[in-house]
Amino acid sequence: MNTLTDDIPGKKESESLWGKAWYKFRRDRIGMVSLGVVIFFMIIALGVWAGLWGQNWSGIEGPMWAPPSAEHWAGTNIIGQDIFERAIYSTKTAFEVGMVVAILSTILGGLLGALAGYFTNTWVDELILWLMGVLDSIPFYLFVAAIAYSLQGYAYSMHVAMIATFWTTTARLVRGEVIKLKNFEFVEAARAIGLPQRLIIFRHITPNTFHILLVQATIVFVGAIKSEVILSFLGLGVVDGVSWGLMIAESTQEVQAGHYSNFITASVFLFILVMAFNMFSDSLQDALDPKKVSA
Amino acid sequence: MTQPLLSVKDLVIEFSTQRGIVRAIDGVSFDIMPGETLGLVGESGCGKSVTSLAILGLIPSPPGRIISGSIRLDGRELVGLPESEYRHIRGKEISMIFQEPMTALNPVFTIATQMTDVIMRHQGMTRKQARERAIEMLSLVGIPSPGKRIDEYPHQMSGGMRQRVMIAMALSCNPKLLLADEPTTALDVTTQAQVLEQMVKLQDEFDTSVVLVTHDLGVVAQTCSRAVVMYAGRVAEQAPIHPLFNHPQHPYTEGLLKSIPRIREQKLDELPTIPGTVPDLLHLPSGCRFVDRCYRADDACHQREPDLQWHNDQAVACFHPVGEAS
Amino acid sequence: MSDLLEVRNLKKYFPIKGGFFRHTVGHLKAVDDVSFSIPKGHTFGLVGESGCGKSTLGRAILRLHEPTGGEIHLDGTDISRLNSRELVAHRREMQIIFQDPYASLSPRRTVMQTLLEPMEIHGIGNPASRKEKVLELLDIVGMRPNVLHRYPHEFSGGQRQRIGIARALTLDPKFIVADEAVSALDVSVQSQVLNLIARLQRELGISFLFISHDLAVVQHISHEIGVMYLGKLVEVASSTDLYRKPLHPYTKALLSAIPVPDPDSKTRRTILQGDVPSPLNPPSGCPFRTRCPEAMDICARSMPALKTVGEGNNGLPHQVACHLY
Amino acid sequence: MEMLQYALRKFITGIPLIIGVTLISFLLMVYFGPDKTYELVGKNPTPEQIQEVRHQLGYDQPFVTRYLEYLKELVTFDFGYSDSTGERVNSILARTVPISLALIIPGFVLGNLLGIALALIAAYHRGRWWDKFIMGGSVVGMSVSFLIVIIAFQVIFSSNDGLGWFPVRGWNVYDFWDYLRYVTVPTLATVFVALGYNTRFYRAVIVEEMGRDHVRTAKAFGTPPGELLFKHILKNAMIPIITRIMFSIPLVVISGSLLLESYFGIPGVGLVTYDAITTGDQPILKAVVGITAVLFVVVLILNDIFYKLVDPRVSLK
Amino acid sequence: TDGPDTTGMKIYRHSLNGSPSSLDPAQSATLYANHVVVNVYDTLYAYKYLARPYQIKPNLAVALPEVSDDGLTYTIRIKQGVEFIDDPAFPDGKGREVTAADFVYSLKRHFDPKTRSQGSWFWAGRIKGMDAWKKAGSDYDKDVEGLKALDRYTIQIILNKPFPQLIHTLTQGYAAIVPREAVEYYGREFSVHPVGSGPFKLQRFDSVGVVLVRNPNYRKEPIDLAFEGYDEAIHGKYGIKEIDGKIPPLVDRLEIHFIKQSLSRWNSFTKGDEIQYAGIPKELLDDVLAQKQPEIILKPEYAKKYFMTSGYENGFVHTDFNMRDPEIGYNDDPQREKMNHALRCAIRYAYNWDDRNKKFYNEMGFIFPGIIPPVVPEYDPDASRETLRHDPEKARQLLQQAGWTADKLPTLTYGGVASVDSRQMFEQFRGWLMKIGYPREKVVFDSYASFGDFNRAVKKAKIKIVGMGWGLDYPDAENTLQLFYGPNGSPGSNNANFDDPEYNRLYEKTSVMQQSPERTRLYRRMNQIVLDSCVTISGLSRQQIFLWHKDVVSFPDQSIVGGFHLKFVDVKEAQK
Ligand SMILES: Nc1ncnc2c1ncn2[C@@H]1O[C@H](COP(=O)(O)OP(=O)(O)OP(=O)(O)O)[C@@H](O)[C@H]1O
Ligand SMILES: Nc1ncnc2c1ncn2[C@@H]1O[C@H](COP(=O)(O)OP(=O)(O)OP(=O)(O)O)[C@@H](O)[C@H]1O
Ligand SMILES: [Mg+2]
Ligand SMILES: [Mg+2]
Ligand code: NI
Repeated sequence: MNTLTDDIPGKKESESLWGKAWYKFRRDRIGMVSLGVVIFFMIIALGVWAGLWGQNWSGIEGPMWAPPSAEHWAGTNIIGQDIFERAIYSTKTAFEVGMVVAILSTILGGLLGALAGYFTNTWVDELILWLMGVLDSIPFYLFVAAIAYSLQGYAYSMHVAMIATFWTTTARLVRGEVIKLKNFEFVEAARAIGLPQRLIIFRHITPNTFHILLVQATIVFVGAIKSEVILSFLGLGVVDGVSWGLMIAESTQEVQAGHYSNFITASVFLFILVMAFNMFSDSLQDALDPKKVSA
Repeated sequence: MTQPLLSVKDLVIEFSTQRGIVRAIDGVSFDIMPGETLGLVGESGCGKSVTSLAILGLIPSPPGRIISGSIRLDGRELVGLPESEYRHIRGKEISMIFQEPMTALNPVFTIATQMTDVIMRHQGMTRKQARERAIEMLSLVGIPSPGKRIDEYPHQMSGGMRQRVMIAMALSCNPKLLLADEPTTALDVTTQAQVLEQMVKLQDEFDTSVVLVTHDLGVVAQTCSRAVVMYAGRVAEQAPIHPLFNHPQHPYTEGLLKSIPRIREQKLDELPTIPGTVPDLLHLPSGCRFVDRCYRADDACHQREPDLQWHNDQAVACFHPVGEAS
Repeated sequence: MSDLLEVRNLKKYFPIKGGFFRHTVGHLKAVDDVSFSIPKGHTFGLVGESGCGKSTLGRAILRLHEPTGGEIHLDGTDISRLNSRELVAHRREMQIIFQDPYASLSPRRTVMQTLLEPMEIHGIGNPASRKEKVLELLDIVGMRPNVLHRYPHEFSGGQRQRIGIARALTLDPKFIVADEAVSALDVSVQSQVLNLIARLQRELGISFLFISHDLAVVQHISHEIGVMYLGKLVEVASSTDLYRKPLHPYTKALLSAIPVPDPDSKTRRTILQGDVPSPLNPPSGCPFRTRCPEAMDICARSMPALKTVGEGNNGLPHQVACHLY
Repeated sequence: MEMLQYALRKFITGIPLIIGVTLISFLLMVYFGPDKTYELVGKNPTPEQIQEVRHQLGYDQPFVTRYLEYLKELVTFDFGYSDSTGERVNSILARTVPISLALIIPGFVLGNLLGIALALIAAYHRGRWWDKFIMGGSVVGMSVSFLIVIIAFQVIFSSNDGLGWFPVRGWNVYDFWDYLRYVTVPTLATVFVALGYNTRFYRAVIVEEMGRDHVRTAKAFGTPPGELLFKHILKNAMIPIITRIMFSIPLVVISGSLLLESYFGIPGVGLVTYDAITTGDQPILKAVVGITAVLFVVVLILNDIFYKLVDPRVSLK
Repeated sequence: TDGPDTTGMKIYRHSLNGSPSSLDPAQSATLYANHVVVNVYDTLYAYKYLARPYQIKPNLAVALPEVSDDGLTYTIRIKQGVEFIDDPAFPDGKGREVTAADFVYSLKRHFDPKTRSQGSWFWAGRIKGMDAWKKAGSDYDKDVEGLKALDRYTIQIILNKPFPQLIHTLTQGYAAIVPREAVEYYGREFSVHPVGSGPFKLQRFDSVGVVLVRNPNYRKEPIDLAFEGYDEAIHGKYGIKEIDGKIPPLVDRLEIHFIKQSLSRWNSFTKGDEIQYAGIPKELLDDVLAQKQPEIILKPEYAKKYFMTSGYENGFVHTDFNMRDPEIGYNDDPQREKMNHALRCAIRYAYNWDDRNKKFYNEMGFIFPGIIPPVVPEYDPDASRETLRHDPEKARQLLQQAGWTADKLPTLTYGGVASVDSRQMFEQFRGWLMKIGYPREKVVFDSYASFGDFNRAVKKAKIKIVGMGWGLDYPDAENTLQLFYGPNGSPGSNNANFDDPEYNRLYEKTSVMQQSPERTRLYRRMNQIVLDSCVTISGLSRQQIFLWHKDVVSFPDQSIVGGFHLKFVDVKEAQK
């Protein structure tokens, strides 16, 4: 009497949504190339971190403003430091800033966004919305400056400030998505079996916002790197070490005097990474778009 | 013999998706006579909407593409017609009503704006004349105090009313052909009955041909004169309404008819079913598309796809039609 | 025959916020004073137009919505008075199957995780026995074990609906609410699922509250049917009685509006005029009077109570709320 | 009337936001901000003198007193005198805000208008060559740092090494012609950078809108492409567009553009604000933060009212 | 265009690389503020336009002060008939006459806490009765014994002990004469509404510049070039001669643009008439100059268009060790204190003055040992240059001898305001230290986003190594020697917190002495004490180059006081 079948159509490719997304992503040529570039930069950063290269960014090696040569690929800066070496080391700084800010602000945004979305119309939501509104309306520079002062000399003050301001966008997106999701029947089903709210939120709802978080993290990553450039220019940025922002800040006076090396090297590094990351982020978004995944 | 108003011949439509090329319509042919109501039935995903969109030249492209076949309206070929010319056919000669009354109307314009725009465009009237015409149409579809309601926004109306507005709008330019893509699926039974009745009445009045797309055989039985049963992108059976319901020839039609829950004097212990599910268009079985679910299938069915065979005015795509010894 | 579920004067009002300080200015009476009971092993069908409060009623019984008033007795316990901890324990006894096969399964959890979760939460059995139970359930709903590690999106609507049913069964409930469980399915699949539900009920003796807007479906599966209109039950009768001898004008209209898949059918159709009134400001007296072809003066003045007007062939009373009777 | 009542209620509910913003900012300023004292003491101060300056600045008052004082200032709209120049804060703002607005508005307007125009073109040709070209361009625009653009544009357009068409810096504006001369290069830089983000955002909005059912309906009734795009799609897309534009207004009005002002030597409010931040000029900061917060709440209200104007479904309740 | 109604006006457009925040004389701590203050207010004395070394001349005063024999009582007479500009602050809107009481009031203001004076340290503890007056509540109606107007035009100052530099302090912006009416009328906004009796009056002031216009009622005193120190050999080529006998101010409108970015400033300067005066950005020096040493010569294409002068600044840059920090300065443990001394000296040997000069001062700075810069008469050209020697080998040796190893070395915090330059200077410094084996992680840049915060850290003695610059207020080495006087320790001006008994004693002794060979000898002895203690790495006086358009008649100077030359600036053509 049981005439039911369970032929699953089209199950060849992969089992999970992530698998599908990866499958889709792999076919996106621009996405793959940009991912390649990002990975290349990441390897550079890891190498610096592991001490393989880019170590001699602070030593005074050459003369002032030496032109590019076999010894100094991108020449030297005013105090005789090797520009290429500094640009390489800055890759690490950029990833450090980007990673720390992206990961932490995504976690914070995801968490608070989920709570706000799940508890809409309660004080929890009101409170979180209030906090977001407040943080969004404080001028960014005041915030960064204040935190930079409050954590004087602490190497991560810039990071803290960026996290504190960047998480709100993520949280708003996640909140919207969670509001949508919590009206789905599977949430009600979870309640019907007596699942505690904590598990409903974190086991059933938040996993469905991971695609947003992932894409948002890449966007924040780029935002962090770009903000670092401006903050460093204003003297609120990286405390120790060197970054592209600092290099550009150093070079702003030199450019019109015809010393382009510092400016170009840092700008090109920055531009390529940011561009690759933007394109990667776009492709990732396409690949993870649930509308498109289920097609 | 009269000329068909619309004639669809060997239509093939493909969609390119991430997973591969989907042939959503694979050699569909049917004719519509003037004044006739043709039902287009079949389960979800069998290609009903795509077919009707193709007639209006609205297949989203990309990803969709008409690969081959022809669609003729009054003898005029529509496939490959440039947009600028197609525009003058849409709304004027062929109109369409969509399934979702909630979203098919533009939420930010009043009913008046949306209707008069259409009428002015196709009938060359002034806005004032167009407005009068629109009010007249609204009262025809049974909207109370149309002069007032015409200035409302869609969200201020109920689903049934919106659907009636759609019908009024669709008929306002006296089209020759009305495509109705599941016009009542989203409505309650009582509202559905109201809307359908209204539609039939107006169709008589305007002498319009109608293609009624639906998955509800009950609706077809009560409104259509002829029906096309589709299965997975192909026509399974095509017949006037009486033979179709009384003597279905395709096993799929037969199964479909049987498995519809209906109010019965004597309750059945178990409803008859068609086993299995509709195949994925990307992974069709070889041979007949219905072969996996067919109780009459044999080797031949696994090897070849049956073509549509005409017997009088009834056509079926099956090697072993019901009624033949299997 | 004893009643497994007894609902008395159940009410569910949603507050309407408004005014300067967004305080409650009124109530939307989604379920207004509804009473009925379901014997063990029976199916109670609930029909009515969209928005009339069917789902709200189902959910209020399971306390997925907190009821505004009334009592719900399930197997002797008053569900409406349980505190949240006791409620969790009682959730084992009542479950729900949802309408939307796409939205009702957690998209990022495998079938296995979905089916194991209820037992884990309630601490039933050990991992091995749970697994066994899951396999058994899959067999009951007619799926093969190789689906266990797949995700919902890899299944068709009918298959998902079966997984949903299996989930509802994991805790061996006595009572299940099936909220439009087959409405979203294609006809050919709909009957498969309906057969499955009917079989489960026969074999496991579970009581069902079967919600649908499709009278034909309800008639097929239910022992007894309630017709709802604007938050109120307007007619309750055994399924055969209701079809043979509908009393309430609304039920009549509903029945005649069903499109019959038979071109020769000659039923006279009662086409209702007008639209369902908004539950935000329901008409005075009988809520149906605005569309009722047989409305009388009294209908505007008083709301008719649900009263028994006779007994059907299988011993179930026929109740109707109409001034005509 | 309904509008007015709504606005009033919204404003009242906005008060916690204003309190939050001012409280947190003020906390940051007072406890974590720079200490103005040490800018004001001379080269060879004594501890007593330092104490005197702190007293003059009110730093020795308890926090609560100072915060209440701040709220009073906000309500009376009188923020006292700058701790640096001694000028009235109100007259500083009255002097600098118009300049910042004059500086920013052309770029802001052009950036948004061009963004929408390009987005329409890209969305209309979705998936085709034009779309790819515009979107490629916008990724490039998004990837270049504003700082780099400013430096490059100044060298290219203004300096004698480049084209030398415009003044290098300054804001000597007495007539419209002056204004054009001074505003062009900053505007070009702003537009260049904003265009990337705007185009992308607006395209996404428009594409989403194009996929809606009612657009298909309009097409099915023979609506010509222009009308479809500009009437049906654009009006529906207005909500996210308005939101984006509205919410950038408070920051533009009050924060100006620090980078532009400092690079082009323009005496706008951005520079004043930034200097106030880094030197801890609290009266100015209090004014800027307070006004920003109030503006935010106003924008919130205006935004809802615009919604209402654009979309009849939105009710103000 | 320069706004409405400038046709026919003579306009001079000056530029500065920074901006003043306040125009209140009591707060005119910066060069930038002085540029405006001395041009809108009068001071009793001023420096002569052209005479170098600087010479003081009477300005509002009639003559140099009469000083009593004990050096304690000064009597100064001022000119009659000088009037403040018309201003609503005065009862009838008409400017009234400047009197001796105005000077008394102006100086008393410094001792009123409400004034937030930054210059009171010049006179603190020196004027008889002033401290008591302040303690009693700074009531202007009460008299101060040491500061009185004897009559309408006579001022008397009585000192507690001799203060030979007093007359210099009276040339400063701090000592400018303000009317009490204006101070009271404008209150806090007095700082942006200057009301003075100087050659110009203020028209506009914001963060990017000031506009001053001629004060039509300025006293008519024709220029006597010979008196101002004109020397044909030096000044002849600039065409200054033609202003002889003219009555200042010579221009109708004086604009001072504040431009921090040096390249921006340069582009503006070379563009045309946007600004008519600028320095040369260090990045462009090689492009603009044909020769740097020994004489600075412009390339012909620039020489054609611009005039140039140059000179050493009245001040110097140095790097101090914070002696209050036990890890590098004084320590209770004498052994450790010795080690710290060695460490400081080693760092001084690691310091490469030539490199610094080359990279940050265009190889044009003047390097000298100690704290007496070349612009003061006490400078010793024959002093030993050992302490300026860059010798990493010696440094390493010193460290080794004192028992320092890489892991024992303390972490050095090098403080600075976050700016590209200070950061690069730090990196250069760290580079040198790394060369003597100092681990990179142990040399840390302590950056502060504002001068105020940096200053706070310095005044609280929190930073180990501080890079500093000192601009002389007046050309007397006393002004730099006080930087190492023990009682001036933080929060005072002695940032190194140097506290040496002998030095302190000598300072106290010399501070009351008039200039003499004996005083010079003692000054040099004090210099030696500082050098021997290795408390500072010092010093370098920066070369300054000034460029101006050839249609401007000027001899710029911004070393001392700042801007006092502007009233003598003339332009050849009026605005068309
Ligand atoms: N935009 C599209 N992109 C890709 N595939 C599409 C698209 N539109 C339709 N299809 C394919 O065409 C097939 C037929 O779709 P169609 O919408 O015509 O079904 P239908 O019969 O109208 O079903 P329903 O009853 O659900 O409306 C579907 O299986 C789908 O895979
Ligand atoms: N959470 C809620 N808040 C406020 N009103 C609600 C809520 N849920 C339902 N309602 C209202 O209660 C009424 C009954 O809704 P319910 O979902 O029970 O109807 P239904 O009969 O199940 O309709 P359908 O057939 O469309 O599922 C509706 O008018 C609905 O708008
Ligand atoms: Mg369809
Ligand atoms: Mg429901
Ligand atoms: Ni027949």
